[in-house]
Amino acid sequence: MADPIQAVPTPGSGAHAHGGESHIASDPHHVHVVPMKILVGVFALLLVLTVLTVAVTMVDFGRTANVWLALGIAVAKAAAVALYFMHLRWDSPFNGLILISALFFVALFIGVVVLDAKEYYINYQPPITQSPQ
Amino acid sequence: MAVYAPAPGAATHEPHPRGDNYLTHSRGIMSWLFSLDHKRIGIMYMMGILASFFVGGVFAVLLRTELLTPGPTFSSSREAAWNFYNHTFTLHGAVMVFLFIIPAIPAILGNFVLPIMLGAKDVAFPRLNLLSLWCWFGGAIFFSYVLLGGILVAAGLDPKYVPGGFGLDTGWTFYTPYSTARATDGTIAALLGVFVLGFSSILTGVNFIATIHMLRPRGMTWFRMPLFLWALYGTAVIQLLATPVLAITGLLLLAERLLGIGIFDPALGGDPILYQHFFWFYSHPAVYIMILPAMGVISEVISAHSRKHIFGYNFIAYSSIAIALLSFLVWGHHMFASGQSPLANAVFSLFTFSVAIPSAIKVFNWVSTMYKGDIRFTTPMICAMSFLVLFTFGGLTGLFLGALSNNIHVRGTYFIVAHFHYVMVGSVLFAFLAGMYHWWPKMFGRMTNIFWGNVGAITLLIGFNLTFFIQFIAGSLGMPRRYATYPEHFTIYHQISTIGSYVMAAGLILLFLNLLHSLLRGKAAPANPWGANTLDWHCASPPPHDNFPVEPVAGDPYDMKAWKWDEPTQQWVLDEDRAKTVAGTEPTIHHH
Amino acid sequence: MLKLSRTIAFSLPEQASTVAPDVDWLFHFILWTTVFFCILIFVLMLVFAIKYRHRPERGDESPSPGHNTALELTWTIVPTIIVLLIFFYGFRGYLDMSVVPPNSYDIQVKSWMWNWGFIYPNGHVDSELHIPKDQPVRLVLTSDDVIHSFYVPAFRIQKFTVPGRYNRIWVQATEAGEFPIYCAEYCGLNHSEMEAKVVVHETREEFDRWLEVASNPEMQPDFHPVKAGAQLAQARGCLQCHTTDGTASTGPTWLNLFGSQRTFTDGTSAVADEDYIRESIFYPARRITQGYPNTMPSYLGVLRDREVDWLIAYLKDISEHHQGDPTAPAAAKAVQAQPPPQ
Amino acid sequence: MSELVDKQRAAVAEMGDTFSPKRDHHVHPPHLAHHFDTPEQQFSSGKLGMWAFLATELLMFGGLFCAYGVYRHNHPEVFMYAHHYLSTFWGAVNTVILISSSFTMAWGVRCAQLGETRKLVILLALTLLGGFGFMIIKGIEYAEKYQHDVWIGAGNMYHKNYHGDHLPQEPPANQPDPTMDLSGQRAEGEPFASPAAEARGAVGGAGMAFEAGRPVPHDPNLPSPAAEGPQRLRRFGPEWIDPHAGTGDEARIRPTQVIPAGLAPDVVHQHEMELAYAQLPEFERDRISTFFSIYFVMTGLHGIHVLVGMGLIAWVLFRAWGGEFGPAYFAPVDLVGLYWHLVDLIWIFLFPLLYLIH
Repeated sequence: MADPIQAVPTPGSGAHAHGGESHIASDPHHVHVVPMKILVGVFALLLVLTVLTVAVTMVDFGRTANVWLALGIAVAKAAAVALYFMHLRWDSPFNGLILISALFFVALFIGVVVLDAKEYYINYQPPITQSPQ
Repeated sequence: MAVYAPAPGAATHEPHPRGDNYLTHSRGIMSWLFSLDHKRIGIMYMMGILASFFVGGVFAVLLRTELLTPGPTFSSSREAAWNFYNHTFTLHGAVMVFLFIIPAIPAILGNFVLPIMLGAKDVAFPRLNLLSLWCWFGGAIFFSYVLLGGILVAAGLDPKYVPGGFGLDTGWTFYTPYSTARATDGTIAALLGVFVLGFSSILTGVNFIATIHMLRPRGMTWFRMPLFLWALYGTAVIQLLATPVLAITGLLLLAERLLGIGIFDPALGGDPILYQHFFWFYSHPAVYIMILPAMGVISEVISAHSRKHIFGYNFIAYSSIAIALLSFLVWGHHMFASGQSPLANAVFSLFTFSVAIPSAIKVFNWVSTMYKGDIRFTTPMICAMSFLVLFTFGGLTGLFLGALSNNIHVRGTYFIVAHFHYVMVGSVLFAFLAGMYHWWPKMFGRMTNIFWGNVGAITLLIGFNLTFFIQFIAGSLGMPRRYATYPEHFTIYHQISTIGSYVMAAGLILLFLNLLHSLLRGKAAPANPWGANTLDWHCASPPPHDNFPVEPVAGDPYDMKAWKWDEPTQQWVLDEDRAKTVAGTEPTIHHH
Repeated sequence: MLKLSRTIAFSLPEQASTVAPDVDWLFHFILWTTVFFCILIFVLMLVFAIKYRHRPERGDESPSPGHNTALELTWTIVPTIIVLLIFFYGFRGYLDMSVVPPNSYDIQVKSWMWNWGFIYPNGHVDSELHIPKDQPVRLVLTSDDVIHSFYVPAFRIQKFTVPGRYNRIWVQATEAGEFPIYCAEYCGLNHSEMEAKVVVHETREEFDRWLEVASNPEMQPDFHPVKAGAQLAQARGCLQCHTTDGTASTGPTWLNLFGSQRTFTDGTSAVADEDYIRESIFYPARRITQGYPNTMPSYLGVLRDREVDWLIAYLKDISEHHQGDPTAPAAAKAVQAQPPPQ
Repeated sequence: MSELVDKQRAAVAEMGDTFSPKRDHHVHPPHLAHHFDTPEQQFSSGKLGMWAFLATELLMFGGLFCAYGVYRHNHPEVFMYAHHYLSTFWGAVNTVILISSSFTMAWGVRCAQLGETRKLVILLALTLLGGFGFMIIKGIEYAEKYQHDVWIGAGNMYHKNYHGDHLPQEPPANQPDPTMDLSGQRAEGEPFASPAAEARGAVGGAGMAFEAGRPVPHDPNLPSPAAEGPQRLRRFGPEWIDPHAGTGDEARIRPTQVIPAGLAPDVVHQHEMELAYAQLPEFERDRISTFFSIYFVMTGLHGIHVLVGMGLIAWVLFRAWGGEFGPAYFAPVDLVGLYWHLVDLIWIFLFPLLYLIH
């Protein structure tokens, strides 16, 4: 839950403080412009990580290790995109909360189902087919 | 996309004289179909949803009649009779769940009431709102197609003339592999319908969350929000997080059926239990999409018609959110007998019980709200009290099903049928009716006839218990559900149940005729017929096109004393001074 | 009398398994909890409704509490304790159901639309579940087509039969007698007729005797190869694909099949004699009758030679191309007449 | 305060309908809907709404990742084997393309905020171009797979109900025409009908009908596959064809061709493939088609999102061309940007999970 006060818009003051067109043209303080430096930096980082993720598959760290490594890199890339390209870093924290909770529920879903996945084929037997001889 | 920043030039109807209301301020069918007014959208939802409720009800009566005797009732051949029954109970379930119960309260009452209660001019994204209405109708069209095809084929039309399939005999749960390998092709159309309806639900959720966050006027802090809004907020959260999984489940099921992708169909190496996980991850929270708004309505109605401040506001508010979140941790309790690991079963059983607690909190608080009240036996109040009875019983019988060892015995029997009808139908339906009768004057500016309303409600209550209480007994004796025929010694239960269903139908007809009557003959309603203090009662009935000419200032929503009964005018009038003192100050209700 | 008592009492089916008493105890515990709270809520509600109903003469100055933390905590904590208790007993009971005792007797349960098949350790397939009393029996469940649910109310046990996997439950009967088996998961057209019965034998010896006789029809007093063949066709599911009334199904009908001229997918043809029947039971894929799919499984190593002989005898009996021996028909027709095992 | 109220009264008095332009011009800045009070409020509402919607997108793909997780968890060897059919090269190229377009999008938002319309238009165009590039490469990948019968569901040569429908008329040289051992079942046709087709016949049918695709007797006491002797051990290579083809049900589900040439330029040698295939347990081989089903469903759904995103970008591009955006109003650019980044974000996970299995 976002902090009530923060979440309550104050429309009166809104229209009050800078009513009409005038303020619109002037700098909109609710906007954060991402510096070019950061954009380029993030872009470079993403490219590097892409190369890295391909590279690590060439090396064998053991099956599970490789999976987690690949996922780790993917998470890092995703975080970079979300924080900087998607402005989350400067955005209202509640939007971040939405993303986090969405990921939490995805994790919950996958977690529980995969936790139980072993049950499914633990006693699997191939369908027996005829032997034409 | 345009909805984020509605551009000018979207005017859909003529300018109009002042002083009229949302019903009259513009004319013509187009002014409705393309209206961005949340109130009109709510009304259009009402028409569609009530229509599908009627269809679902007809199916209910038909299938109960089929069960009047163990043998075939409607047709001479057993096969035809069983087929008829299977299609009927499936369509009854699918129509009622997807087209009626899930959207009923959020889409009708939520759309109409939420912005007014909040003190806003509209929902955050009016166009998205309209889109979700269209999505609903889109989904409804798919179902109508399935329905029509089924009827035509039953009437002897050659199935090959019904492209995309006819009828639906999978049960509303679409369990694989039956739905992928065996059932009629109506499954395909139905799944598309479910998919589209899912979008309607998601868009509504997005809208409500954004509205409640961004459009609260001065003074409307989180803890001055009426509890109905808290409930809708919780509902929206579930709609957002659960419905997409239903969408993807539907897509995978379609792909499985049309292409044979081998994810759910064991014949191709798929896993039917995985499907059940997918399905229930949505469909259990969906149960709370149904019941949460109902609880919200009850909070409003009981407090308003007892003329009494709601008891334990914070606990009710928090319990709504708690239920919304916990509802995601319990889906596995639909699969206790499916071969899920005992560990998972134990965990799911535990969480299932945890949901019982916030529900119990709510019930106790509602009852305490009546304490020292000034109770009016209006139709909404009668419905709300019926809700208390049915929800208490429905909820408590959930304990049998939550308990693992008992669940194994009663799952898949009439016990579970009775249980979820008490919760999903008994409770939600009565809450829905309570809400309809509570806000009807606001919607149409007409009062309803209290006497006939109460008669209808009580008839419905009796009929309901007649129909479903007996099913608990049949179920605990081991009468499996979805049976077109049954062992002789269960006949008596089924007959009582069937008679009950007729009584229910009578009660419902009475209730809706009464609403119709009020439209035509009902006496004009004042702005605040109940003397309630939530903002929706501060604007005229019916509300003007943009709700509040002057932005309202929110006070304590349950401060009934703010309204005094004025003998000469026979109306509730706002006690200005008191309203002022409360407004703008922090609500006193939550520090204790 | 029993019927009457059932129709009026909120009761449970007869207890016929070791787990049933626990389940029922918990059931009644929850039942009385429910009754208590329902009455509590209803009474409070009605009392308030009547006591505080609107009366014009009474002004609305009555002080009305909006909150009471002590109360809130009470009705948060008390229900918590109760549900935790219920969870505990429910879980304990469930463990008893799912942990199979080591010395249990294995029977495999097969389900298909809309029949049950029970496969005993000696390979005998029967349409009824027979188990000895006071002996833990492990049931290994699977399905051939869609999901079904094996449900025996008297035993308080239920489990899905899922295609592509095996589910397990166990039961130890405490009562001799016959109890109904239902399918409790919707499985299509005749779901409601997918019933079978479980027969609990008083002693292990009695059960073994039954199994021996059942798996060796010769030992039955009124044994006749034609009748045995008919029963076999029933129990082994032959009649799922082969009709005996002349209508075509997944496989060719058996009526008048024996001795008839068969044409195969490879263009060749032959008369359906004993050799052909035998071959198509053991090596179905070798010669496929035209117009029929190559889906019949091989019964090599499944059917014993004399069982095949009985089937052939049965086929002869229902074929006009072969003048069967006069003693047979009555017996066979009798078997044919009876509906599939319920 | 009262002056504010008067202002609002005036506004209301002017109000025609919800979005009547003349109303907007009187009391509101352009693009400000009547039910919002300030552009800030409207803008943050839009963002909140968009994020809520993105959350639903995540949950939707979550379902697919769940299916992926379960099958990879249960059949690791299959995933190991089958992912060789995917071209790491193309996957990597697509990743770079998508990241770049994400970058240009973010840059575009910046330009919109600063009112640099011309740059904005160019950057949006570049982003759109990236989208096209991505889809074209996906198209190439799909086309190659389709030609070689590595297709979704029953169109996959490892699929039980495989018909060989998608085979090119002229089978590539050095590969025998797989239809040779399919002819047998082609003549019969019926038993290998898709589940849907089967269903029509089978509603109310008997149990055995279910195994039309693959017969299973009611009795499990048959000799196990291992015990059945050598004819079940199959080599995997172009030059060898099963003598029993057409007799059993398996000839039709066994591919007789190697990895389609050019599908996986960087990795696979036929030798490895043979080993990999031979190492697969008999029944696991039937799961290979599942991998491709998951691959096509995931990338397909993602592709649809890319197309939608491209549509939106085109729309924004059009409006940007008209010079609608500037510091005061750039919500559409920002929100479409969010959506586009999400599409990128999902691909960031798809790439390693599908192409880079080790």
